[in-house]
Amino acid sequence: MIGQPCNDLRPLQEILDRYPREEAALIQVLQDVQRAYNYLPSDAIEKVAEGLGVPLARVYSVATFYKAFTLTPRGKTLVKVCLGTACHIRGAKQLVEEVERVAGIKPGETTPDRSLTLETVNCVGACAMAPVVIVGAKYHGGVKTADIRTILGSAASLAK
Amino acid sequence: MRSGSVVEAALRWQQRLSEGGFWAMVTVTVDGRSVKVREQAYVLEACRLAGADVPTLCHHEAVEPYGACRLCMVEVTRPEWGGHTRMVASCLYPVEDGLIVHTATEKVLDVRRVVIDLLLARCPNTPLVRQMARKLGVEETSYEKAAEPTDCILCGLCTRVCDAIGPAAISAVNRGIGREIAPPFKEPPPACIGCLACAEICPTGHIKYQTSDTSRTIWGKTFEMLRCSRCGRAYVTREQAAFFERTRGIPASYMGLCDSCKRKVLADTAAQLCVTR
Amino acid sequence: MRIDSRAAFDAAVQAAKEKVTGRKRQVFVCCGTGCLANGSAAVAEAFAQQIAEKGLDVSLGLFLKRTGCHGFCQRGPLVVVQPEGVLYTRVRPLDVTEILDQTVANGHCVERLVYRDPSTKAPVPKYADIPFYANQTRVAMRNIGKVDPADIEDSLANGAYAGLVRALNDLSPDEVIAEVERAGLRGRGGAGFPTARKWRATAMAKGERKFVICNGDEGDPGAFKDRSILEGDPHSVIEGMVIGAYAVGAHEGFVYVRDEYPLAVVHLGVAIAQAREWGLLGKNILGTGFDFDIKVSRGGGAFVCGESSALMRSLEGKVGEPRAKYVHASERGLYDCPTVLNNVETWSDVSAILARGGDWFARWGTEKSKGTKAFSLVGKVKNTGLIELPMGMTLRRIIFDIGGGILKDRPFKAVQTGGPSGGCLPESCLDLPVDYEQLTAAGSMMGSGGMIVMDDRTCMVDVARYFLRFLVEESCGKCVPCREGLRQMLAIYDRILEGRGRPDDIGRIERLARGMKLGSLCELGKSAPNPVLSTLRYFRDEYVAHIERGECPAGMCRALTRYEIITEKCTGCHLCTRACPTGAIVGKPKQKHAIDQGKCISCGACYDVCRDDAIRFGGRGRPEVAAAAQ
Amino acid sequence: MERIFRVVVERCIACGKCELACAFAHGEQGVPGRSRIVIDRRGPNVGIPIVCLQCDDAACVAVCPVAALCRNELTGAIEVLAERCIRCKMCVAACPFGNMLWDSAYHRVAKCDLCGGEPRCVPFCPTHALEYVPADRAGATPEKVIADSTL
Repeated sequence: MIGQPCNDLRPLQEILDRYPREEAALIQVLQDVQRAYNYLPSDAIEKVAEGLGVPLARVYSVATFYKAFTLTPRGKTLVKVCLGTACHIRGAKQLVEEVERVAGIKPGETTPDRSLTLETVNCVGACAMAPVVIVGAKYHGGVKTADIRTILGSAASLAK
Repeated sequence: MRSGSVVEAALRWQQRLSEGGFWAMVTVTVDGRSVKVREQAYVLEACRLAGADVPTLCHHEAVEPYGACRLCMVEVTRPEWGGHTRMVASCLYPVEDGLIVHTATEKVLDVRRVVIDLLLARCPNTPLVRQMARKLGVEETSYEKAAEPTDCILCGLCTRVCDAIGPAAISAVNRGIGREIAPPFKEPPPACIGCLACAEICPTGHIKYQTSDTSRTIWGKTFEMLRCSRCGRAYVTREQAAFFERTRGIPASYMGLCDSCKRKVLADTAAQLCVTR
Repeated sequence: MRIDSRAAFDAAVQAAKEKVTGRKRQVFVCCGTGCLANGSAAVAEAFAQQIAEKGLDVSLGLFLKRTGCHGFCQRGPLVVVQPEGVLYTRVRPLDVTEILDQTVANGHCVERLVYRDPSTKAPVPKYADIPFYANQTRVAMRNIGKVDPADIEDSLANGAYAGLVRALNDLSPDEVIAEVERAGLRGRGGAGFPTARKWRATAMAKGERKFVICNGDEGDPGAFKDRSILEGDPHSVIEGMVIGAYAVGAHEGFVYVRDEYPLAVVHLGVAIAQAREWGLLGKNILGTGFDFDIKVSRGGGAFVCGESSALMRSLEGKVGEPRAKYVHASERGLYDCPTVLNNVETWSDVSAILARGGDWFARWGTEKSKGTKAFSLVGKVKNTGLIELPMGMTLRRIIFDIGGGILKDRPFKAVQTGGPSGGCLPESCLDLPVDYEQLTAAGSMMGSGGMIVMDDRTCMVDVARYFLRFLVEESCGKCVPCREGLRQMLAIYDRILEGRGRPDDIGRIERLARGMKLGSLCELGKSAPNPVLSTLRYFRDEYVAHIERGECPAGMCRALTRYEIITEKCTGCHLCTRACPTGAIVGKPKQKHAIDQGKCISCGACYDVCRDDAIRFGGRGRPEVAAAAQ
Repeated sequence: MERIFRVVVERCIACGKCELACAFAHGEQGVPGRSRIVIDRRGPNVGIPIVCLQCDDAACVAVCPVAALCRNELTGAIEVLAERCIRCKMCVAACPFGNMLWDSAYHRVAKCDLCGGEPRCVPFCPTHALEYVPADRAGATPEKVIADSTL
């Protein structure tokens, strides 16, 4: 079964009440659901389809198309390594490999203890400070391979 | 009406309707032959009327043109463009009066060869793709064959026809090379009514199903059939009949018997009315 | 405070100006995403705290202002002190007291915090003298770094909405379009379609419900000018959209902002609310009876949604799949109604054009490309950041005068413009004036203004692959040439960069590129081959080196590159050992070092730190050759 | 001139020639399709021909989700636009008289479309049970029609 139910739809109802019942609100609603639950629970997706009067298959299609949405819970801390052009030619690839080595996960995966998720993103618009790594809401610029361990800090149960 | 080919019959019928003044007509020149075609038509219909052989994969009269397979590309131009031509998808490009269409220039054939070559790499074992490739002169794909070959060419006909009928039970999921056709969460789709339109419209027969007079299974969902109360034969599922009753206002009483039993009832009525016998 | 007439507007502007003149001394702290990342929030906090403690705001008339991104992010956090006009770089909270005592209190300059010219190392205290800013002409970014985005009065004091007042009161919709036409404004999103022609088509299109859209998707990696405008001066965009709506007769507008720009969404939301409150947006704008409102729509994270028809699908809550544009959006766009869609920078230019007149804007630029263009100058260049220049300035001047030349003075190799739809231009194109026609002729594209500078340590074949991998991830997957073509093109490149290239690969790439360029449904697919074709056109020798000799001239392709230490030149400074991530360098300080080929992953970190040129790299040759040699 | 397809049940001798004519008229390369006219046989030489009544408010046209059944204004018949039909078989289920058939040989729905204005079954009917007469004489009694028939 792809996706996970969350069995607590109260927050979802509050989100739905804020939007008109039309397909145009779909992506904004899913954004709020992603922020509230840190992923898109399967039962929430069904409720959104009902709430907005959009076929479930179309909501599922939107949920899997856009990169902002995930169907499985993400880690408490989200680490994003920017792979924009400026960051790429300043060695972002090595940073991704270092995080893989240190946290033991590949891009798109979450550590077993669900403390950290690694993702790559294709440019966050801070190119003047390439290469950029974002840990949670904190942006880090000009990151070197050696800094990764310090940046991740307590966020992850780091492989020693 | 001896229909040489099904397509021709349909088009001649639409053409006759348009000559009847229902639609305004425009003149389009296809490969030197000028044809009159209704104003709302797309260039593909003009090509067909002019007898030009334009290949298509994701086109079907039942649904809106989609423009995904790019096989129907043609070159269009206008006298006032001074020789400049534009490469467009004929299934989507609206006809204009005085439009000049070339359906088999070297540039057009080259694009079609690249497209069918790419599809051959994706679906190396699909008969329809191999046959179309051979027709365009591509025997073997010049690219890397897919690790797990599939018959699905992602033409979207199945999802579009399902949307057109109404249930909208399946859709294209993921983005880019991970794109595939699937029901929500890859589970049996709750909205599916089992009408098999998706399997019927699929050009490569990729969507599998089983059906009998008792039950029908598709997308991993099993349906109970609506059986004739006399002879037990069935054509549609219960969900399908209920759906059409709800959306198209066809009373369930019309669907109680199969067609041959209904003809018998009609014959009985006619027999009672018969004057001399 | 609601403005419902021209007189009320003038009064409001007057009041706003008085408030500003009252501030004899001002401290501007940059709070754009870049500087925030470097900790400018803490710096602003420290300033606020100390100003309050020392009561400086009363005694000195001092005012602290959080502004948008000055564009010089790499040197952030940036602080500007007015009226002296001094720019301080890399300011930390503990420097605040010194700045307050020295510069604010008695006008002395804090030497160590001042910008130093990268080549001459001479201090350049004045904001206006720094070459990075001196050569710029800012139109779309006129208020960025000067106004507080969260305070509408600050924008009003700097001339905001003057263009709107003129448009609504003095000009008819056609005259507004004529003004934009006189300015010669063309779309700043990348294609350069004449804005006036687009507006006129929408104005004439039938349909009473029309839309105006601002495209803030800016998916091009390496471009962040839209972010800076949306974060730093949202009112210029709002004003532009209201003017556009008036010109085409639309009453509903959307700003589509990227999912990766959360701060822009916040600042835009605040600005829209204030604009409504002040009667500059929403019902009965400025008392002229014209209604127009704007909704902010957050993108879902898809580069393809930068394409106009995909963006409209996304606004409709659908999957971002482009539609064939055989019928233009000006006739059937959002919800099949006539729609005008322009880029953030274009809207910001519109508000300046209406305020200062079309001729004022047309003074800059070349014969066909008028006005100024914002670029994000990034990559291997000393001064990275946001610059806005008149069209027609040469690439050489941009990179070397404004950009301060190549990092560590390495040799220049290429500059990439236009993002994944653009191309890489070599040294021979450096004297090209930058405008739509010249860049397209050279095989690249203006695009959204990303300008990524590359030095000799960048492998052009790897750059082409980088864009292919980006596009494979971002392609919507609808049409065959793009979805399947990109996958196969990437497979060929992966082979080449592992030394398994075949002689006919270049021919196959060119044929596939032509098929994609002609066959794809939307601009993403049609322009996807541009990076490939431009690197093939200008750097074909690198492809030949990879394919035939299994060698990467830039030494960046790990599978093909072998690093060795030249023992006679090695001074034993031990720098390389520390830089090596896998501990592959053997040797004690002051002794000759050597690389253990077993552990070496050819990442090149040692080569980058070695100051004595004691490390060299060479091709490993094609795998079968290398295997035979072992 | 509007013509009506008239069935005079009394004359039918259930010889089945009309069924054969219809099957081959709608077949290709000699492979017969399914006959759109079906004789309900009730004893030797007694049959009732059942064929589509081309209803004005047709259930088949109403149920078709893709408008593949359209009335041909010239012949008055409802025709199947095979290009458009998605074979969901709803029309087969919905036709109250069972005159919408499933032709498994050609894997398509089959219905009487009056052969585009020249019904093939009429010339083969030995007893003129099937006629395609001008609309104004459709009501005439059978004998009168035979007297001045121009067939």
